[in-house]
Amino acid sequence: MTTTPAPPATEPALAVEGLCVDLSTVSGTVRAVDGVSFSVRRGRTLALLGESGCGKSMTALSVVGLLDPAAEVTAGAVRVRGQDTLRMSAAERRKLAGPVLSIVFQDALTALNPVQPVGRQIGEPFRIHRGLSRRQAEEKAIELMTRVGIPEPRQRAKSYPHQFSGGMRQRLLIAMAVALDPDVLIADEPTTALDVTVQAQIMRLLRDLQHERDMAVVLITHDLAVVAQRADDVVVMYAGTVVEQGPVHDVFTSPRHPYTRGLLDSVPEDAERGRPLPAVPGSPPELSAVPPGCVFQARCPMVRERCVRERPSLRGTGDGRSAACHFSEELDRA
Amino acid sequence: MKFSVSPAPPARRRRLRATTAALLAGTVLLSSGCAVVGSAAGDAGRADGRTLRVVLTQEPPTLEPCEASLTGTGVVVRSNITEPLVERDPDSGELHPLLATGWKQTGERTWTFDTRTGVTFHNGAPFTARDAAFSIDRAVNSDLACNVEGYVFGDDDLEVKAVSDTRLTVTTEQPDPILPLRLSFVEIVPRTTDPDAKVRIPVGTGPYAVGSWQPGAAISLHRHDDYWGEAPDFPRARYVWRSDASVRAAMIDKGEAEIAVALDPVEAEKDTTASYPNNETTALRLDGREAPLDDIRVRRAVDLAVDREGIIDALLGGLAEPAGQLVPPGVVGHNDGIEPVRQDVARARALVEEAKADGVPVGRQITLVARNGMFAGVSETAEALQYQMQRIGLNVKVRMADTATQLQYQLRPLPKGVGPIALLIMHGNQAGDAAFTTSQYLLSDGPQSAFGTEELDRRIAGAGALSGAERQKAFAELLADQNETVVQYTHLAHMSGLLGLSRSIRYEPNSATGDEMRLAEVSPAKAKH
Amino acid sequence: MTTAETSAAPAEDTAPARNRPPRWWLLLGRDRAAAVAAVVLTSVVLVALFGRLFIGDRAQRQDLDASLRPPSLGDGVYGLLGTDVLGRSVLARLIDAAATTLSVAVPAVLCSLLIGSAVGLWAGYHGGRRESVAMRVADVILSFPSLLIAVVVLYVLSPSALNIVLILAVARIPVYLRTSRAEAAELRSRLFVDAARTFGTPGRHIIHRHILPIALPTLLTVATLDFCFVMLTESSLSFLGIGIQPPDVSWGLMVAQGRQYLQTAWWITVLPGLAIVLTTVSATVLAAWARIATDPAQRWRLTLPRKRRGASAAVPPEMTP
Amino acid sequence: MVPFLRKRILSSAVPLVCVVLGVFFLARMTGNPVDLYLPLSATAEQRAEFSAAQGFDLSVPAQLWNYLVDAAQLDFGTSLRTGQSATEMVFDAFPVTLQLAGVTMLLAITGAVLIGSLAAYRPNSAVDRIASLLSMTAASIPDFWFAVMGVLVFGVSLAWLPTSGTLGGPEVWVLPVATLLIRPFGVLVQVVRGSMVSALSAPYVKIARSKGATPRRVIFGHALRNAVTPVLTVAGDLTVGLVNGAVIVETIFGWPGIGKLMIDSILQRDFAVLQAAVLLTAVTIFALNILVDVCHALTDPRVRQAVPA
Repeated sequence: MTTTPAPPATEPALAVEGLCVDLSTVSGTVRAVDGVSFSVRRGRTLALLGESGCGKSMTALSVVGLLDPAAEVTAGAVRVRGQDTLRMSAAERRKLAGPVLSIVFQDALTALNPVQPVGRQIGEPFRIHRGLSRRQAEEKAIELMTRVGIPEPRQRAKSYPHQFSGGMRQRLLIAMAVALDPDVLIADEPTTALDVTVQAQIMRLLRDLQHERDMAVVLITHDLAVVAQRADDVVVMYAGTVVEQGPVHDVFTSPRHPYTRGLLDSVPEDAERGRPLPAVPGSPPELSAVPPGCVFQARCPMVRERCVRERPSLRGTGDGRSAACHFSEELDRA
Repeated sequence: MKFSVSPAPPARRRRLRATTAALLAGTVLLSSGCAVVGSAAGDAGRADGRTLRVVLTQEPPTLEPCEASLTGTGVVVRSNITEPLVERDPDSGELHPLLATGWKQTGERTWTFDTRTGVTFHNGAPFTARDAAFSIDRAVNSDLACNVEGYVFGDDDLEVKAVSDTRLTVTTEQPDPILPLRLSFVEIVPRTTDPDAKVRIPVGTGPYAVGSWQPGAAISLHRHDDYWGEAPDFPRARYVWRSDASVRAAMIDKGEAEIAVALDPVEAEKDTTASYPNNETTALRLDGREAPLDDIRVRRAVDLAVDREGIIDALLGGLAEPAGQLVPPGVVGHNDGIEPVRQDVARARALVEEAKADGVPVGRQITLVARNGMFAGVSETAEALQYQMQRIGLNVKVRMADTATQLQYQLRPLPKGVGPIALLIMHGNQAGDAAFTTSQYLLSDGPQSAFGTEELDRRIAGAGALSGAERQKAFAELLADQNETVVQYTHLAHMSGLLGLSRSIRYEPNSATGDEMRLAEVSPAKAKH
Repeated sequence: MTTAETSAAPAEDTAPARNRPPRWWLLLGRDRAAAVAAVVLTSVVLVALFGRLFIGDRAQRQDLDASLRPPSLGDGVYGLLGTDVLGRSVLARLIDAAATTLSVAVPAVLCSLLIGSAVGLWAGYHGGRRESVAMRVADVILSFPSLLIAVVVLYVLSPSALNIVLILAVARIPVYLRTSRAEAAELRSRLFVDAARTFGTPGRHIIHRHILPIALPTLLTVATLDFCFVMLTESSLSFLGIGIQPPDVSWGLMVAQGRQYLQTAWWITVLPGLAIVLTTVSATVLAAWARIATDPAQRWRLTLPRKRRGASAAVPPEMTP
Repeated sequence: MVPFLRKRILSSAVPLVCVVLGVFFLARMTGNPVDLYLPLSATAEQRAEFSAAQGFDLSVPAQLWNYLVDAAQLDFGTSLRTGQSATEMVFDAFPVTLQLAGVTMLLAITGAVLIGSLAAYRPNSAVDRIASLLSMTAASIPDFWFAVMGVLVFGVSLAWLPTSGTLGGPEVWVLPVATLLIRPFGVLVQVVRGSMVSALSAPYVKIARSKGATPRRVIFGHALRNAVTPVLTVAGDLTVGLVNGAVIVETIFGWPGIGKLMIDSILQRDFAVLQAAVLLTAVTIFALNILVDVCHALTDPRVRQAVPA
């Protein structure tokens, strides 16, 4: 059903270039996402890391075209299979939704239609894109449910979302998202609402499915541990901009942005999972009041006069890494 | 009627009018030519020129002839479906033979009636004196609790005997000089009618027979081919009912009906309406037992405060006449010398001030009770009265009541503990004689009177014993006296009814039209050629 | 562990100004219809409160000679909208009626809102027998046609404004009772209510602090619709002759009394009808606006630039077929 | 579903008895009808006779006992006004109102779902604004005023429709149904719009779109069924409220329905008919409420599951 062939493994499955998203508020229009770029290849996992409101979810929603009407993409490109989805017609985009791009949300209860049996919802992609009959789609759904570990899938296919536990619902949502073997799976905080043991199970399931289906995964999270364990590359976002990106191991061992550094420093060695910590003193700026210079200046321990005057651009720093700080070398040396 | 949901109360009776004055030319114009054919269809059937369509205010509760003294029933049944032995001319008040050809008093308590021959019922059976005897017996002496029994006969039974096929005798317990008048209310039905239960659809001798009754929708009549008298012009008639006056008027405008009863005065200027004095008189009955109305100056002030002409012109479409007494012209006892009181606010105010100075609590709240649907414009009239009374320094509140509630205020025993009441009443003199009015409304303990004086009671008793010109003079004087010394009533107006009549027909309404609408008197209008 | 959250509560990415809700007048300014509605409603309330101070007895002053004068500029301020059949100034009566109408509608709605939602929340929160008893009572009230009860009671107890308020309030209680019971029943099983219960918070505190705020927007929307219902029912009662009694006057009474003059004097009945329509439409518009403005998940609708409102909306551009 | 129905029906029994008792006592509070049914000039003896014949001379509890004994044998008495059996009168009038209300609600719901969805699809668009304004206006027009206007404009001036009445083709239905329709329709459009707007912004709609579902599939396959619950509740309440509208419509257009019958029997103190009519209406309203609950259960699995509890 797809119009273009899957890209070779060396080509990125998803490339976001200079994405800008404006948000209308009562007090005026603000830029919620400002020039975000990243790319991810099949089989690889990219983590979008940042605090709430940093624009990571909005980036993800722009990629799959599910932004609220209050938000609008004003610049940039989202390339899959060599095409820019932002310049496609609605019908063309619908053809990509499912077989190429797919998304898993955080709150599985509201993300599943409460009045439809889950089997039908999971089978729906097959009916939309493959033109299967309702019965055939249901069979496919049962296969998927088996795969994601739902016990007694044939009976459970007729149940409704409220009859499942939180973890099971998340599995159902994942089953639906991977139904058509998408090139790219975007997972928007997929485990936030779950308790710790279930979180681990879901992350394992995601990893297994990724390997099995050779998908590119974009993992949106604020959990450093998840990033460290699961991701290959990381993009750290702050106030709508990318402040640092690169391979997870490199970035975490030697951060080149004071914000990343602050995040990492705040993690005690024997940190207990799930305990919220004040990572960096202060809070991010209101989007309507982002300063002209460096976005992080207000909280930066090494802020200087230049930071107030001039916004640092995201510069390559070698080894496939980049950072948006005038003084990243100082951090590297430290 | 304006407040259309409250239907005309069943308690409103057909009136025995012995009026002498012919207010209207009662000539029925005979028709020729074809009727104007309207285009619109409606509930009342298509305008085909052969069906007379009449729109009433409410569905008749029943067509049982012994209930024909109910307005809702009588307007359909009387003289159309069934007929009595004797009928009253609504204009002259004289009795005319109908199913009886003659009658005379043959004993102190006995009357003898000769019945007409050659009359057949709708079911084909011939009418005989036995049928008449049966009908009177059934209406008056049975356990049916017929309305007509309570209405004209009281508690006494009649002894009825058919002497032969054409003659019957009626014997009363007490001598009764007006028995023929009473019997004009008894509609004649065949002997085969159920004597133990009321019927809904009667068989009679009238010019029309009931074809069908679709409950809630329509009653259809068709011409009785073997009718003994002159055949009516319209072969069929059809009754429907709408409680909203504006809808009834609209049906005439649209051509969905030929006759509509009880239109609003707003419609009076149209040439498709005809007004007729309906012998009703409206007045405000002041309860003189309660302060401040117990002071005659206050009552007189109320009388002076009312702007009768203004109310009639603005609210009643100019269709009524200002009244100064409870009986309209034509009734025995009507006083031609009484002028309706003219509004004089200054004098009224002065009277109230005077009473106030003497310690009368003029600030006490007076409740003005009126009944929804009593006549078109009643609530505005009540508002006008309230305002006019308030303007002279009284404290008045209006209460619009439904029929049952208003009757509690109107009939003895009067309600207690409700404060001073000014009750808006509408009175139709039924006997054509002021004695009926005075005994009900003016006696200190009259069933519909709030108070009176011993002097007036004595004069009423005295007048009732007189006859002829003396009687007229005595009643006329005592009516004037009530206005001078008692002032229980603030008279408003002698009222009129308003009928909607399609241009395609000719009909002259008379004072009985509201109770007995004779379809045989309706004829198609002459078509213009 | 390890979280980049600075605040414990997860906030929405789409709500930038999450620390404080935007000023309400800014939101009002963003919705032109709501702004107009607010102006209309404010003027109606002002007229109802203070109008009588200016008109004196003008609303009652009759002049049978000036009956049914059409609206004109020549008869001074009070002749502007014509006169009714008793020659009273329609303008003065509209002003006078505003106060009566609101003094019937507002207490009636408030009474039923307060009683209905209090009982409903209590029943829904506690459940069990209390819930079934409350619901059966609601069933009984609902199964009496309210207009007929009004007719019976008003004829028996005399039709005063107070009785009308009482009847309308009682007749509408079940609506709030059911709505709030449903909300409370759903919320009582939620986590935060459970938590509060575990800490030994008394039931009425939980209802007041946790359940009421969530149920309130729905209840207020119902109340606005009811405001309209109450005015119309009062008008129907006047049609049946048992509404507000003269010399008091309400818009409903004016419409009912004027309807027979529809063909000859339209202004008597059309103008008060217009007043009813304007007031209720304004109330509904404002309620819809308030509902959006107080709901953080919906507030963005008001923040759309006007040019894009018509084009896009709940469903983004690619959703349009 | 069966135990659910049984439970609902059983739980309606007590309120029904309350309704019967309530209307009995309320009716008695309005006074003895004797004045209405006898001529003003009737004698005291005749009044006493009438009261005795109708049982009004008994104490109220005794009257109630007689009524209940008769009612248990399905005898609801005889009309004072027409002499017919009250049951017969009520069953004659009931179908008229039922048909009127049925047609009205059918049209109101269909129209409201179509227009409300259309408006909700693009909130704040011109279509939405116009639909909302018109529906709000419709919901705030006094029904009797609309009826009288309709008669004058469409019945008389334009002569497109009959002014009133029940006999004739479909055209006689237009004005009564339109009058009865305006308020439920206006309210329902707003309710449908509101619940469709929130359904369309729910996360499961986003997920459906992320699966590549077409707008039609999103609206009719996902959103509409979720939006239907509040619509059903309000539609149920509005249907109950139609009895009020029926009083006005039947009065103006001369339809012999239960609304007019009830108001007439109140004004005429025709207790037997009033009691029978209110009882039948109450039973219908209870049945309607149960029907709404069943519809809830059919459309929402969460309700269905909660039922046995």
